[in-house]
Amino acid sequence: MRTLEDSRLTVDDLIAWLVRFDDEIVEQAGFLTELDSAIGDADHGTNMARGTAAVRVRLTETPSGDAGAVLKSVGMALVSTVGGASGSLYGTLFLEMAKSVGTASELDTAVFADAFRAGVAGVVARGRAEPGDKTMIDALQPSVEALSAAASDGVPLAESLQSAAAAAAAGRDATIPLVARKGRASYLGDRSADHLDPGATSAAILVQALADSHAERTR
Amino acid sequence: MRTLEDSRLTVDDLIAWLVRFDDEIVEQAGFLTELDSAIGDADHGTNMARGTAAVRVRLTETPSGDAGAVLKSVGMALVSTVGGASGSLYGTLFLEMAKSVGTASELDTAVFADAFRAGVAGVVARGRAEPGDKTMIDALQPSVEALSAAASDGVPLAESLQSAAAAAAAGRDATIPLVARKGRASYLGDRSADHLDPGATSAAILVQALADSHAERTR
Amino acid sequence: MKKLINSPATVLADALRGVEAAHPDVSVDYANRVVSRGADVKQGRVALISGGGSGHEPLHSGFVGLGMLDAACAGEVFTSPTPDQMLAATTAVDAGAGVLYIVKNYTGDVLNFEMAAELAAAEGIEVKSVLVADDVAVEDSTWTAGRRGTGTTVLVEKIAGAAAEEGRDLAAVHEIATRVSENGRSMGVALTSATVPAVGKPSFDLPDDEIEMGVGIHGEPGRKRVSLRPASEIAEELVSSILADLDFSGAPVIALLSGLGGTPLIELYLMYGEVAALLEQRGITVARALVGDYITSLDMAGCSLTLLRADEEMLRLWDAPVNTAALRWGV
Amino acid sequence: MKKLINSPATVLADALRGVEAAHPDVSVDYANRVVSRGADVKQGRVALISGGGSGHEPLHSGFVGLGMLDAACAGEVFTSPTPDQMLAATTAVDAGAGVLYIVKNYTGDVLNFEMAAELAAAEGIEVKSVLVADDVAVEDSTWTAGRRGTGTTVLVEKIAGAAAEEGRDLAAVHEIATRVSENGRSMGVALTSATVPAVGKPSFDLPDDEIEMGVGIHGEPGRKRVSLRPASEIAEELVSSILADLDFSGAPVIALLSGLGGTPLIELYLMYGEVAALLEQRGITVARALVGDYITSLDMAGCSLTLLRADEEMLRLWDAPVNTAALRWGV
Ligand SMILES: Nc1ncnc2c1ncn2[C@@H]1O[C@H](COP(=O)(O)OP(=O)(O)O)[C@@H](O)[C@H]1O
Ligand SMILES: Nc1ncnc2c1ncn2[C@@H]1O[C@H](COP(=O)(O)OP(=O)(O)O)[C@@H](O)[C@H]1O
Ligand SMILES: [Mg+2]
Ligand SMILES: [Mg+2]
Ligand SMILES: [Mg+2]
Ligand SMILES: [Mg+2]
Repeated sequence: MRTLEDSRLTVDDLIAWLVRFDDEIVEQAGFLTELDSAIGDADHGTNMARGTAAVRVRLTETPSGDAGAVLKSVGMALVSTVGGASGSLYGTLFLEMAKSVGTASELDTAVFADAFRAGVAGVVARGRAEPGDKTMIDALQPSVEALSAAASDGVPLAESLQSAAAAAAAGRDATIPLVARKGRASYLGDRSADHLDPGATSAAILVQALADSHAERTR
Repeated sequence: MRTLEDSRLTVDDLIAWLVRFDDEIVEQAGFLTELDSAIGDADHGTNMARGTAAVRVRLTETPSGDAGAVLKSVGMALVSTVGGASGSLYGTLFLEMAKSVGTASELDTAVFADAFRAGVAGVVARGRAEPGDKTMIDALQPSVEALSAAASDGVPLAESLQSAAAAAAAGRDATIPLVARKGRASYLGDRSADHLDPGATSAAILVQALADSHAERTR
Repeated sequence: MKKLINSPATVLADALRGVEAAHPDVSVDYANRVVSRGADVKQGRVALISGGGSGHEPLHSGFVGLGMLDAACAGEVFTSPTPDQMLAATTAVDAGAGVLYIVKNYTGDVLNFEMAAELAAAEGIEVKSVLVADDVAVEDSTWTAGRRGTGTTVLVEKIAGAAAEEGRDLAAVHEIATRVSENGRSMGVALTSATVPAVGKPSFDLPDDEIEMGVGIHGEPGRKRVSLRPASEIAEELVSSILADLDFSGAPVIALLSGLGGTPLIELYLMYGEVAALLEQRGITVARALVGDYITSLDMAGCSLTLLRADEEMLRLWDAPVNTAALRWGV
Repeated sequence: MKKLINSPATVLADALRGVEAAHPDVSVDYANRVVSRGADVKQGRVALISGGGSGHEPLHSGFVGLGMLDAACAGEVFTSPTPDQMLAATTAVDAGAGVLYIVKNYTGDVLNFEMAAELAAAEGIEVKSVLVADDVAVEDSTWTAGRRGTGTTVLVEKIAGAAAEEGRDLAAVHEIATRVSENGRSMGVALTSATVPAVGKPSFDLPDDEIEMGVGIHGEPGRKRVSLRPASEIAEELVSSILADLDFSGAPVIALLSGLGGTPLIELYLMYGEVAALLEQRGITVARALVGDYITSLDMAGCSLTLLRADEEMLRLWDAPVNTAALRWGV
């Protein structure tokens, strides 16, 4: 067990994050699918659960390597198992993070923040969604900003991750009133308002899982 | 208006009978179809209503001719519009009655009883059902016997027709406990018991319509 | 009741307009509700006619065309057509070599085709009939109106149609039709009831967790009502019921897995996968297979399995060209 | 939920077994969920690949074969397949002349096919994509992910498939595919919701007296929810919405009236009769028509209408031989 002063994410931390992400997704799959029933095609929970299960298997059953290798393997697993819009987008998030971190074996707040930013930029580039389009970007982008700000303010890692998670959650909630302009929900027009976006919800779960798994491991 | 002593069915009486049959079928179509839902294919009321409507049109919109011609025209109309098992059977009933009465223009009790017997014999020959098979025969055969008995006992026509109708009704009710051995209901096996047979029910309506229309016209 | 119709009374007439519009090759006699091959009736060839209640589409009108039926008579929904319809079809397609009636064994169809045959005979047209009674779900056929005619009808129409197209005479076409009829067996399963338009509600109630094994194509009940179960177990019951009824060993089989109208193709393929595996386990070789909606029961969810113990001649006739709305190959 | 399945998790794998069993001509790569033409890939010919979420059968696997697709990638139910599936299909069918991806415009399909194209390019395979976005129910396409791809996909696959079969090069096949895509328009109507197996209940609630006009093939909502009405009025709305979007005058039209999976053929023919009458009233000539289940949405009741403003070349390619599970003629 490490102390609170720990300010780096190790490869094991990344693995713990994604195992926890899988736990949360398993638990929330029904809820995510319900959200997707309301404004999509009722598969987001099933899609994500299929993906995180595959990620877990890959991470826990094969030797891990450096941070870049781990993140790439996560991205590949997501791309090849989730399907749908979210599969390529979450896959891109991790593949771009992998490129950003390269062969590092530990990531400090700033390096991780940069990687996260690169990942989200990849999602934007692939999906062409802008903030306010009622997509996962609405949770991811504020989360990136919060994490970068924390990093440049020298905030400790644990706290930085908590503020990234809080920003993601706030971004997620802010999708409720929005009218979707990307993804299936956009076909609903005005009827897409007053609903949480499923992808923003899973994105908030992703960031929260990191904050929580890190907190647990450094408790 | 004729008196109760009237002991012959005229061509107009036959027409009045079938118009009244149509009235009754229209009213009972839902019920007949419901009976057919339980042990058949949910079309007996619709079938009969289509047929009696066609009969009514033919009888009321074209010149009538002798009794044989009227009964033949009824039979042809039923054969060509009812469809299903009941169409050919009711059609046969009237076509055989037509043959039996020939060119007569009035039928006394005995002649009508013979014609009715010939008609029902035709139904049996075509459908190969025996009494107890839970079909229209279970209403028609006792009705024939009652009418013949009344005729040979010299019972007045009105009363004879009422006893024929009563026998048909009793025969109809007696189908309830029976297990069907002919028609679609037979596929139900034991599950066909405890249900009225739709065809026996429409057959009882047919005979009752004759008794009632005759009673009304001679009141 | 939610249906794409104008009114229950006009369903059949309105649907026939669509058939004619979609298939310029066939011609529709609206007064008699007869769908027949247009111009291509060949002088001197035996003609094939079938018919029955509507609601089983593509049976029968979808099988009118080269190598299959010459005419189909459409009754009201689930109600057999009438003798005058059949007679009109008969006089329309008879080319002097006689006519084969392909009749599904339901009292209404049997009686009406019988009357039609009498009328045709009176007009000097030679008619023979083949009765299809292939539904193994009806066990006590001595105590019933006999087995119902279901999926084997499609196979009789195809194979006898090819025989007629070859120019065989009526006796020979009747012979092969009878042989197919006698060697075909079917059984169906319903997950839901059909809703007859004129009735407006389901013909029977089936609880959310029950299915009807051995259902007929009009929703007539079958052997038993059982709990909803995996497709593999349903397939096992269909296959073993059929195999218990006729020895299929040592002969090539033509298999037809038909939807009942409300079941999507993905489920039909899934069921066929189970059926194929079971047959393989039992050493039975499927020589030809059809999966899709071929004989349906309005909007009923479920499927029926038909297996034909075929011989070389049947396979050859099966493979012969056919050009109809619902079955087409070789042309 | 009542379905002929073993378990929601195995629907796709189990159904693929049935596809392979029923159609010995195609081969199934289970690991990659790719259905492809078996042996008959012709060296040097452009290959066509499509794919998408499952639950739309016969789209796409039912259109693999001579004159149409070389391979179909099956995603989970209503979920686009993944780039690795597409790449596997690409390397399997590429014959050196390049590959055309036929992509329905859904974010998931678009993004995954994009990634696949990048991967294929990295392996030195030339890929072009055609996007089908034909659903006129999506009005404000600037403010959405764009129009959805529906029935025109079937027509693109058929016509581009015939062009590839003729030996045209990738640019030419892409050109005609694009032309078909741009000249096709569709709109659908749902009477009931589909039920996704993994979800177990209908994706949306539709009261007994309401229908969804302009529904998507995954049950995405359409223009509006209206009261249940006669087929003639529904047809009028579908036809006029399509005609308002593109000028169809003076050109032959290919019409596709597809069921959504839970609607019986008799209703589809009835609807097509209404559509044909409306088009005739407006002086539009239907040159070719298809009525049946071609692009479905699991067990959803309803239908979709697709009209293609065709030209002589499209008609000629339409009539070219095709031999697939769901579309076959000329061979
Ligand atoms: N263009 C896009 N950019 C970013 N996120 C998107 C985009 N399109 C959709 N999404 C996200 O994907 C989520 C839906 O994912 P999922 O249901 O798994 O895929 P699909 O929509 O293909 O069924 C949406 O809630 C939204 O957050
Ligand atoms: N072989 C038969 N002989 C006499 N009556 C029969 C026979 N088969 C059926 N019926 C009668 O026909 C009735 C059903 O008629 P109907 O529903 O109109 O025809 P279908 O059974 O063809 O749908 C049954 O209730 C029964 O009384
Ligand atoms: Mg979704
Ligand atoms: Mg009935
Ligand atoms: Mg009937
Ligand atoms: Mg999806």
